[in-house]
Amino acid sequence: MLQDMKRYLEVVANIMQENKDTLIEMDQIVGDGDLGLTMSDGFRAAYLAVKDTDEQDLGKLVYAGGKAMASAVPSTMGTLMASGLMQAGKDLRNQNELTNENWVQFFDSFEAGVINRGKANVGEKTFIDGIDPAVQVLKENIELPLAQLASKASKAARQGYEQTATMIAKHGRAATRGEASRDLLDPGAYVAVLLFEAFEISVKG
Amino acid sequence: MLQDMKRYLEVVANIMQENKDTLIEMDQIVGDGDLGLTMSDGFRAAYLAVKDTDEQDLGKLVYAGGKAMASAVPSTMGTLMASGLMQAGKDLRNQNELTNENWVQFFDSFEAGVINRGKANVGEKTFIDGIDPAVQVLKENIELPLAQLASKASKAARQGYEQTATMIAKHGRAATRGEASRDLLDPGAYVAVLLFEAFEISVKG
Amino acid sequence: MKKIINNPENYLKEMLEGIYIAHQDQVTCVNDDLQCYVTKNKTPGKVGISTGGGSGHLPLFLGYVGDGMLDGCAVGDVFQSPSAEQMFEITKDIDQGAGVLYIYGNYNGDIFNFDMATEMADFEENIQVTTVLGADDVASAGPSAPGEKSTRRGVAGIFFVYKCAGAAAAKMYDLETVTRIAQKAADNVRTMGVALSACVVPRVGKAGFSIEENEMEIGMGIHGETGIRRGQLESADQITEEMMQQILADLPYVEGDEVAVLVNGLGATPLDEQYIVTRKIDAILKEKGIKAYRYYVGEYATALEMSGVSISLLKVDEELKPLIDYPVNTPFFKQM
Amino acid sequence: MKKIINNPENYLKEMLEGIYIAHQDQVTCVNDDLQCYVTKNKTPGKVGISTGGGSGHLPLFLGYVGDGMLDGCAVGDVFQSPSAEQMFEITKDIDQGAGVLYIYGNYNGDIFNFDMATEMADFEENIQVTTVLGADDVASAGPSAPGEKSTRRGVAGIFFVYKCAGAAAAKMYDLETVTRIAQKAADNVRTMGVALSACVVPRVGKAGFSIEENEMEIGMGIHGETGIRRGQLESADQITEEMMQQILADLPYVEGDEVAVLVNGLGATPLDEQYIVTRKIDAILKEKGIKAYRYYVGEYATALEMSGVSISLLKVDEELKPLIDYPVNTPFFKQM
Ligand SMILES: Nc1ncnc2c1ncn2[C@@H]1O[C@H](COP(=O)(O)OP(=O)(O)O)[C@@H](O)[C@H]1O
Ligand SMILES: Nc1ncnc2c1ncn2[C@@H]1O[C@H](COP(=O)(O)OP(=O)(O)O)[C@@H](O)[C@H]1O
Ligand SMILES: [Mg+2]
Ligand SMILES: [Mg+2]
Ligand SMILES: [Mg+2]
Ligand SMILES: [Mg+2]
Repeated sequence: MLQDMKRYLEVVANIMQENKDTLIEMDQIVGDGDLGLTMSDGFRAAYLAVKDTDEQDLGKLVYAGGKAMASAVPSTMGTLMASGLMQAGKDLRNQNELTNENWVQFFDSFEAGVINRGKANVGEKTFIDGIDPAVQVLKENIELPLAQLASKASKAARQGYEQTATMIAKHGRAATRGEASRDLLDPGAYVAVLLFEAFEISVKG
Repeated sequence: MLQDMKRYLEVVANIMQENKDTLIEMDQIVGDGDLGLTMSDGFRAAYLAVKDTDEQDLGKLVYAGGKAMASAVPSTMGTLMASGLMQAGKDLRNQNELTNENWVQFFDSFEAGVINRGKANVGEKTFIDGIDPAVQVLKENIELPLAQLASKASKAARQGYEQTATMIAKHGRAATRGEASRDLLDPGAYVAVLLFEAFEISVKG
Repeated sequence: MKKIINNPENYLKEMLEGIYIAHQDQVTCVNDDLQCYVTKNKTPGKVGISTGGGSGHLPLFLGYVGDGMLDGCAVGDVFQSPSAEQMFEITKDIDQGAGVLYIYGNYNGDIFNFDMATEMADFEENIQVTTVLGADDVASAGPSAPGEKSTRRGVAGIFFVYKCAGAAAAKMYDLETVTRIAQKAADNVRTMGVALSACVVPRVGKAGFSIEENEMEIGMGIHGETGIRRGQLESADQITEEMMQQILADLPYVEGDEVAVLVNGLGATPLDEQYIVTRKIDAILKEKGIKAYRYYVGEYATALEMSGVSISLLKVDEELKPLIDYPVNTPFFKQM
Repeated sequence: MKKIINNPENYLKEMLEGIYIAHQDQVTCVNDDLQCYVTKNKTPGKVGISTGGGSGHLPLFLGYVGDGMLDGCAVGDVFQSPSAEQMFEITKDIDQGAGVLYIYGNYNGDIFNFDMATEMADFEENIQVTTVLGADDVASAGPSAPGEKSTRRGVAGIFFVYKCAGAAAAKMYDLETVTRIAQKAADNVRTMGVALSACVVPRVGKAGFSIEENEMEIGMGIHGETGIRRGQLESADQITEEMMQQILADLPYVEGDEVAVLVNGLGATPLDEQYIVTRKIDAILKEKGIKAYRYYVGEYATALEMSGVSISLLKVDEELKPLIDYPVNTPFFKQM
């Protein structure tokens, strides 16, 4: 049911809205403080672009959400998240159900899209360090009931996020802090945590 | 003795220096707060210009002090005080003693110089309201011993100054406040008070 | 006091040294007195125009010395008049044989000193000098009765007086005509400002007044003089509406008029906000049927690091329009 | 937050409307999208130059669109990149048949979007696009190893890249040459700044950081990014000395070099202080035997109402000098 993807994007939009101030504060420590605004506006735009569509192709639906997000919030994370959605959309072309396989594909492609645009590797204190462990867990546990799968992935994302407090930033504004960036948690990785918390909530029913 | 005029200008310079902050604060209420700086710098410049001169003409000596003040502090009150000194200098040309008559002439001409440049009348809440009553007292009591004369004039200047709290400002920045200026004491009139306090001190010996 | 300065006593001297270094191709000083600022470009037979006033308002006043505008500027210490002797030295330097016009703001200190300088120029050098005062601040006093001297302060609107007079002089009009045109511009310009924060005179070291975080003062002068209303900070549109109402009613500017508009930042207010104000001005003018002939937006007359803006309207006619359009090239202001 | 604005959500739209109103003779937008800002003046066969970036830095970036400089600018929201689609729309509009050069600051968001736009221009329209990044902030990172991408932020020094590339395009050089010259300017410019106070993004409503009353931060970025040293506020001469030391050592600039100098105010710092800094720069250059070819002083790249200044040096040679001297006429910057 494509309804599930719409519902997921709605929960994401809401959770970003709820965490707006947290993201602003986290980003103010390392960057310019815009992350709360871009994530809540951007995922809201993605959701609004698909909310009322009759589109039956899962891929096209997700791609449309990504394009809307790209235009709405062309910031670093905005463009990266848009690139993630657009890549997922391309790879889910011609699908019209949300099987476990397609959910795993969604997050796997999302990560690939972000890496393609941003060229960051695991361990460089970015969003990738939040999403990558979760995607591994999804792939390894694809046979589990969806709610369990989501909750396992969500835990992995949070652990990945917590690991960022041991890394040196190599990308974006935080990178200019060098060694001084080490003790800080990465706000982009926290966005990955929120994406999987939303996944957990949306599949719980 | 021209020494007496040098001494007077020295006491004036010192008293303006001591009252610098008071004048700044008073002027900040009605104007721009520069009065403390201009009066202490200006009368200092006047004193320094005459301090070591061999000039024996009282008028030329006072005039030189006025010109120095005009160049040093060309603010409203700076230029007015300079105009006062310069007029006094013109009118004391060829004198070389400080008799009671010459002291009275000094302050009378000083007032005339200020009025000529600034065109203010008595009762318009300016320096004139401080100096004018004192000059009247000087003229009426010219036969008194100098110390007594100075102390009487000083009291009159202070009374005149206190009267400014009942007047509406017609000149300068304070004038733009209209009726709202009424309850305030005029800082320029306070400068007149200081000029006569300095007179009292300097003739006391 | 949060300033990038050295000893406050050297503020003026060091600032002027910086200016002469950066713009040595265009300006110089008279008799090694840094405060006597003049253009290097003289034109025999041209009316000389001089201004003067306290520092702390850059690009006012000296910034308008250059081709198509002024010939000299006597530079005072922060918020203080320059001296009569300095004005006189400049007058001698810039007299190009056709007399000199003084254009400056309506402040006691400046008047007293320019009056002294006029006497000196007459007596000592026989140079003909005329005077036009900038007295455009609608907030500072009511309009003066006919024949009476204005008690209004001069603020940013003096830019338009310089602009028109400067172009008239560049076109080689005579002293009488240049003076008449300057007076016409002065008579047809009105300004109103709003301040959001105070400024600090370097030698004083602390602000002479304060404005609360949620407050503004409509009509505050560029030295922090009291305005007409202190109140809660309002929206850009509301503030603009209030200022425009007062300006438009004063001349008054009426339907069918054409105006040149100056939106001026007081120092700390970003250009962004000045353009938000511009947008609203344009809407108000359209509504009233007044045509905006040209917009100038930016910092033209500041008050150190004060935040706020002012709006000036100059009513233009067929005589003033080509003067407004005339090119200018000074180190601080250029028009092509 | 003390700003003259309306609803913060409308900040960008209203600011841009004000700009288009005031400068309608020179600039317009593409497809009714206010954020796609282009010059009205096209020259067939000329290389098109586009820039883009977040707002909050006026006159950067859009202020350099006009004769002798840039052809277009994609305008992002405050401190945010514009979108790839907007860049692409501008690219199509300003391509005058000789290809398009993108010059913008070294920020992730901008890079990601300009990269997307480059792909679109290639695939969809077959327009040849080249890119030169401004990465002049010495304080933001060490120099990059040969062949490695710079991790330095782009700040005010990009003005010189625009200036040289803009003049080269106006002289009708081809895309390869204009790109080479832009890269040469980018390679030869270094900047360092100091901040004395914070700034507030309108939609955020409070400062993202604070600087104590007696403090300064050397090397702070124009979005408030951490600099290299926070410390007690020092004198103008000391601050200038420290910044110049770091700049001069970096390229390095050596005896016999000629440099163009940009002294830039960050928004709230009066011009007076910028000239006090200029004076000290000149003394240091003289001492080192480096010749100041030309000074630019004023607000060229701001950070909303931040107070502070930056210094940029461009090493010039016989190829760059006439490009620096080339006239410019944009609504925000003019050179004669
Ligand atoms: N190349 C990259 N790949 C993946 N994530 C990145 C990359 N660069 C930055 N990020 C993420 O982006 C976050 C900051 O996003 P955002 O606030 O939009 O950037 P900025 O405002 O600094 O342009 C960082 O916390 C980091 O997780
Ligand atoms: N025309 C005038 N004649 C005499 N005194 C005047 C006149 N105008 C102003 N003053 C005096 O000058 C004082 C202010 O002097 P000052 O601070 O130098 O002026 P400002 O800074 O406003 O130019 C007033 O308090 C008033 O007493
Ligand atoms: Mg950010
Ligand atoms: Mg005063
Ligand atoms: Mg400024
Ligand atoms: Mg500014």
